[in-house]
Amino acid sequence: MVNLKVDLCGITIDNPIIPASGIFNYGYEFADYYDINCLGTFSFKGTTREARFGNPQPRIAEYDYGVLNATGLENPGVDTVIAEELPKLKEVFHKPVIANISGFSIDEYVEVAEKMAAQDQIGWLEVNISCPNVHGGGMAYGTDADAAAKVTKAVRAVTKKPVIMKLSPNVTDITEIARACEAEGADGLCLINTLMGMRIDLHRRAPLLANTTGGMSGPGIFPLALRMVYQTYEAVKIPIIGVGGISHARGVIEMMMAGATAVEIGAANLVDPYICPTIIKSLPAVMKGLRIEDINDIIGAAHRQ
Amino acid sequence: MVNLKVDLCGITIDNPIIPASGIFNYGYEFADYYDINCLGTFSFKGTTREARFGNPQPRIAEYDYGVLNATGLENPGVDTVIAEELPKLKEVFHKPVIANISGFSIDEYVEVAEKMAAQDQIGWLEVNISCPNVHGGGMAYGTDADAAAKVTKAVRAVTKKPVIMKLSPNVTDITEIARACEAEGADGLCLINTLMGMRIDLHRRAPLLANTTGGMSGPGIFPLALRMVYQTYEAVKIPIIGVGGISHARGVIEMMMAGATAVEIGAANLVDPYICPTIIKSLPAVMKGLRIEDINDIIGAAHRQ
Amino acid sequence: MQQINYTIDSQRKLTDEVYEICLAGDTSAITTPGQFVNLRLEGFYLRRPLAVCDKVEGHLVLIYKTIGRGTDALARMNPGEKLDLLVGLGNGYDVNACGDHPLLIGGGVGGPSLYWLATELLAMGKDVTVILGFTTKDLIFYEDEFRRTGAKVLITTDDGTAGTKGIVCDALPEAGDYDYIYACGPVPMLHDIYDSTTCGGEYSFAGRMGCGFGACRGCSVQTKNGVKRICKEGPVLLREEILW
Amino acid sequence: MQQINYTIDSQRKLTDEVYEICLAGDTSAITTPGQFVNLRLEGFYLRRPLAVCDKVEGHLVLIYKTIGRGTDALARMNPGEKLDLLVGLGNGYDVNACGDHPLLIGGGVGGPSLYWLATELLAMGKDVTVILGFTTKDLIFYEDEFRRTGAKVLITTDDGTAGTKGIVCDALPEAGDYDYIYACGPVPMLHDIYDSTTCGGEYSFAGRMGCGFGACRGCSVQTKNGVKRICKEGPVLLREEILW
Ligand SMILES: Cc1cc2nc3c(=O)[nH]c(=O)nc-3n(C[C@H](O)[C@H](O)[C@H](O)COP(=O)(O)OP(=O)(O)OC[C@H]3O[C@@H](n4cnc5c(N)ncnc54)[C@H](O)[C@@H]3O)c2cc1C
Ligand SMILES: Cc1cc2nc3c(=O)[nH]c(=O)nc-3n(C[C@H](O)[C@H](O)[C@H](O)COP(=O)(O)OP(=O)(O)OC[C@H]3O[C@@H](n4cnc5c(N)ncnc54)[C@H](O)[C@@H]3O)c2cc1C
Ligand SMILES: Cc1cc2nc3c(=O)[nH]c(=O)nc-3n(C[C@H](O)[C@H](O)[C@H](O)COP(=O)(O)O)c2cc1C
Ligand SMILES: Cc1cc2nc3c(=O)[nH]c(=O)nc-3n(C[C@H](O)[C@H](O)[C@H](O)COP(=O)(O)O)c2cc1C
Ligand code: FES
Ligand code: FES
Repeated sequence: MVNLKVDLCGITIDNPIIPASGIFNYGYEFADYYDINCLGTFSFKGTTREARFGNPQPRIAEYDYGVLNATGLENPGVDTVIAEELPKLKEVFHKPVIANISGFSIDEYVEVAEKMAAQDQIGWLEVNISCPNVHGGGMAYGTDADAAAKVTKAVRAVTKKPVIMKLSPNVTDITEIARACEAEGADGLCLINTLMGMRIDLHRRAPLLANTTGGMSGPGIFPLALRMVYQTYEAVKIPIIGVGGISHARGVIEMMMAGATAVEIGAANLVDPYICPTIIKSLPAVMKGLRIEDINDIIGAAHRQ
Repeated sequence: MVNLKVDLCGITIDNPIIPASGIFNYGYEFADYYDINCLGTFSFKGTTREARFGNPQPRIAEYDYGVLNATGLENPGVDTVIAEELPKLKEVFHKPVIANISGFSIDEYVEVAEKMAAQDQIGWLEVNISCPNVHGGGMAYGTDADAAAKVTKAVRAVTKKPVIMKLSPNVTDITEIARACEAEGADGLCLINTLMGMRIDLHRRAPLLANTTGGMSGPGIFPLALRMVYQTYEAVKIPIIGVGGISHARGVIEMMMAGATAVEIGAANLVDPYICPTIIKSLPAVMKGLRIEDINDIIGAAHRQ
Repeated sequence: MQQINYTIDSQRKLTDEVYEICLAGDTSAITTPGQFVNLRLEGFYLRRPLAVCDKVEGHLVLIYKTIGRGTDALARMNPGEKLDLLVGLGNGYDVNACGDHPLLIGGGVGGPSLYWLATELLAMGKDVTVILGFTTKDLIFYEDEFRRTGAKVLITTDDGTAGTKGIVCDALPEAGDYDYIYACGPVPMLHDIYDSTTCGGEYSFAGRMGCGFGACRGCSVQTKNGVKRICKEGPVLLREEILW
Repeated sequence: MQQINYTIDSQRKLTDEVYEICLAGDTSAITTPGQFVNLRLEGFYLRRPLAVCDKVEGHLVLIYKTIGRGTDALARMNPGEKLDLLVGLGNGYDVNACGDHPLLIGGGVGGPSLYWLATELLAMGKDVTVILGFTTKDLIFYEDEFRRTGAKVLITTDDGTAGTKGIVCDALPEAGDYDYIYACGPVPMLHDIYDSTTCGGEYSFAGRMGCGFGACRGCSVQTKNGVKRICKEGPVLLREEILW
């Protein structure tokens, strides 16, 4: 038997497969398809202080190799998530879950973090400083090392639970942001969020998305995400969750060889709701084919030559 | 009959289809497949002062939706290009051509630009400040607005021919670099160069490319290139050549609606050597289907709503 | 909600751009008229949503218009080929909400989503009237199929080449008495029906989907009862909750 | 250089991982043994290069090993299906360079690139010896085909289960007189031949390709005569120009 267990910032998870924030809602929809307790854990939809509708419609577009979304952090607000969503989640998921949080000010990040961290069900805080689809918040914190450091420091101060900073790929040097987060006490990093892209409707001669631009995800961004994880692994000591375009077991292994301790899977869940259990089931055979006994052995393996 | 002619920095080209630098060598290989005079023009392989072998092998990798290259600016050096390649090119191509030039110092850019600009065959200088595969030059100039401005200014000073700055997508804000180039007298911009990515060989547990990272191109990067062209169109007044992931007439039109005056086509030529003439032939019908009479009418059309 | 592989039984061209596709496979997860399926096409990243037109045990009928590259590719598929569908998506129409005189109104490819509904309502003994709107005579489809159910069928065409000249609402006077409306079609048509009528009803909306099963919040809209996902709490909204 | 659509005539499994594929189509652009083709596979971005094993007017034979997802996909293709090939790529072997006693050495799937060469040299009246190296008996292929040309064929296996035990160079003593070498196989094998022999020769190299027709400089290598593109000035290099 191969070993799939990994340690994610002090909490052992059964396998490194984690549905990414924003494509898994609060888990129940997938619980209709399969027992979601097979997952390492999952990251729920980004939560802000107040309820948000997000961006106007249309907010989904497509390219040949993935999706563009401009959802804009639709969520019912932290209090409702705690009062309504978490209790429902408890019925179908019995492991610690990742709370993905976002904000438009440092105060907001802090307040949401504090409230979320107080919930037993929450294992980790994943602090999204990289949403390309909201203005005046989100990515603004993720494209500037000082701002990223400030958010990290402020969130760090209000919780002992692991703080994972989710970084944006829309930057000149992701390692600079990564180092700034590590220096302020981040326990882990998650990268990448979506890449800013767009599509145009040829008939209407206008952007397809009401928000003009949207975040690209899916297999088209995989080599970019892989490169950023690889570079960041050399720049920091804290664990990295690798995310971006993964859709099969080989992609998981490639991302872990680049330096990821675990991986998140986003867009692929939209087109194949069973993608995560499928990957979990196929990992042992793929690992055996590559002579991998313990998945921990390959974390960062591509750096060792 | 639809009109395909566009004005690229003062020179009218028969159509906006331009094979990109680095995948068209000096044109003769394609002249074996078809009469390359059907092209608007083309951009030849990046030229430096001295001959360069480029990076060690392997320097090509693949992802599902494109190629990664770490060629590293292999070229015979500017003097040999002028003495040997341009005379051969003259026999098969009778239009002004784009000289793509690169350097590891401002002096080098200037020297190569001056020599190239003195050649009658050269219509435009395309100054590559965005090669992600060389160290200490290339992209270092393209990820910093001051450095980009300095290169532009220096090259501008030595020629009256149109100077087109080729920008890197590996930046937080491409419009900042674009504005810096425009301010120093660039006549046009070309974007994007390749996105830095990587792949890992799962069996060897090591990067596939000897250079570790390589530049991603091909259809996977199209929505990103489109977004950058769209944003840059709003930031500058000079014409833009749009490049990145185009492989059909619809992509040409989408890129032009985003703001491109002409487009370059890179990776697609590697897999289908006839891609450019195929697109040129299919453009009129696709345009008619979209009620476009004159291709100039759609340049930047997506901004007009 | 379930993922099922179907086999194409047949494809039939109904008009220049509209096709009927019949599929064989497990239909047990499809419970309510007005639900939709989300189908995967080779070479396209996102699935394509289509309303269920009809279902009988083990057989499914969909009707689609070729408006883009995905539906074009679907039209080129042949009997015997497989299709991967997510089925049982969306809330569907509530057949118990109407009185004895339901009025069903469909515009273009919105019509088919009412077909199974019509047969269900008729089976319940209701007196069903259907208005189907088209741009012109040549683009009419499924008129006979609807007539054969036993419903009263009214046709409108924009140019008057068949039925009542005008839009669907222009046929309202001929519809006789009705106590409830089930409508599916383009948003301007739905809005028009809303404005031209006063009785209660259910309106089915389309919209761009990410997942189609409630996970991505790509399709959300504002309603008087808060945010609803078109794919999950919709596509059918109650008249009283719609915010235009 | 030309782009041609071929039809698959047949596929045949030669060993566990090696397949022979026969194609029908215009072969006029394929001029020289040792040239290669670059084939496009649905679902893969770059083309895959394969050496020409044999060509007769209108028919082409390729031999490939399934080492990855592309070659796996090729192995699943069926007779009648189409393949888009760029043909006539690379310089090929110079049949006029050798004396009367050419020695051909192939390792693994390097062997096939020598097959057409052997038939050409034999047709020119030369006395052809071929050494084919394999890891073990079960992985031997094309031994009979080579024998049927009339060439003298020597086999080596790493484990001695067939022919001479060892690597290809271990069969050199049995090869008799030879005045020129044509070799194709993995780089360590080529290097070994280079070190173990002194006569002139041509060595065919493989390498990762972008385009396969000289446009991208993805495949360039340094030689004593300057930079050469494996796909254009290669894949065959002269012994005297090789830089290891
Ligand atoms: C719940 C629901 C039910 C539907 N039922 C039917 C039906 O029964 N018959 C029918 O002909 N059409 C129906 N549609 C519309 C149908 O989904 C689109 O016409 C189809 O997806 C277009 O795909 P394409 O690849 O041809 O077009 P493209 O324009 O190439 O599609 C690109 C993307 O846009 C989406 N898209 C394009 N047009 C629409 C649209 N009008 N609505 C939603 N998404 C769109 C596609 O799904 C895809 O993600 C329905 C839509 C929804 C949301
Ligand atoms: C001039 C030339 C002639 C060749 N002739 C033959 C032949 O006759 N028979 C045969 O079995 N093989 C031959 N090869 C090797 C063959 O091209 C590769 O085995 C094949 O491309 C692997 O594709 P894949 O998708 O299965 O593997 P993957 O590993 O999935 O391929 C990924 C990428 O790497 C490239 N690649 C992988 N391995 C190699 C390799 N060893 N050499 C070059 N590129 C590689 C692929 O082309 C592709 O671009 C030749 C290579 C070259 C350059
Ligand atoms: C529809 C959608 C919504 C998303 N919402 C969030 C979010 O709320 N918070 C967040 O941190 N990331 C969000 N993301 C980004 C994903 O978590 C992930 O980082 C990204 O999609 C790249 O992974 P992928 O290529 O596997 O999809 C969202 C992505 C998509 C497609
Ligand atoms: C093999 C290869 C070599 C390249 N060499 C150069 C170069 O020398 N100079 C340059 O400015 N861009 C170079 N590029 C970048 C392309 O010109 C183009 O900007 C990029 O590939 C994106 O376009 P595409 O997606 O159509 O390929 C190269 C790209 C490839 C794939
Ligand atoms: S389409 Fe994903 S929630 Fe509706
Ligand atoms: S593979 Fe492109 S030049 Fe050789």
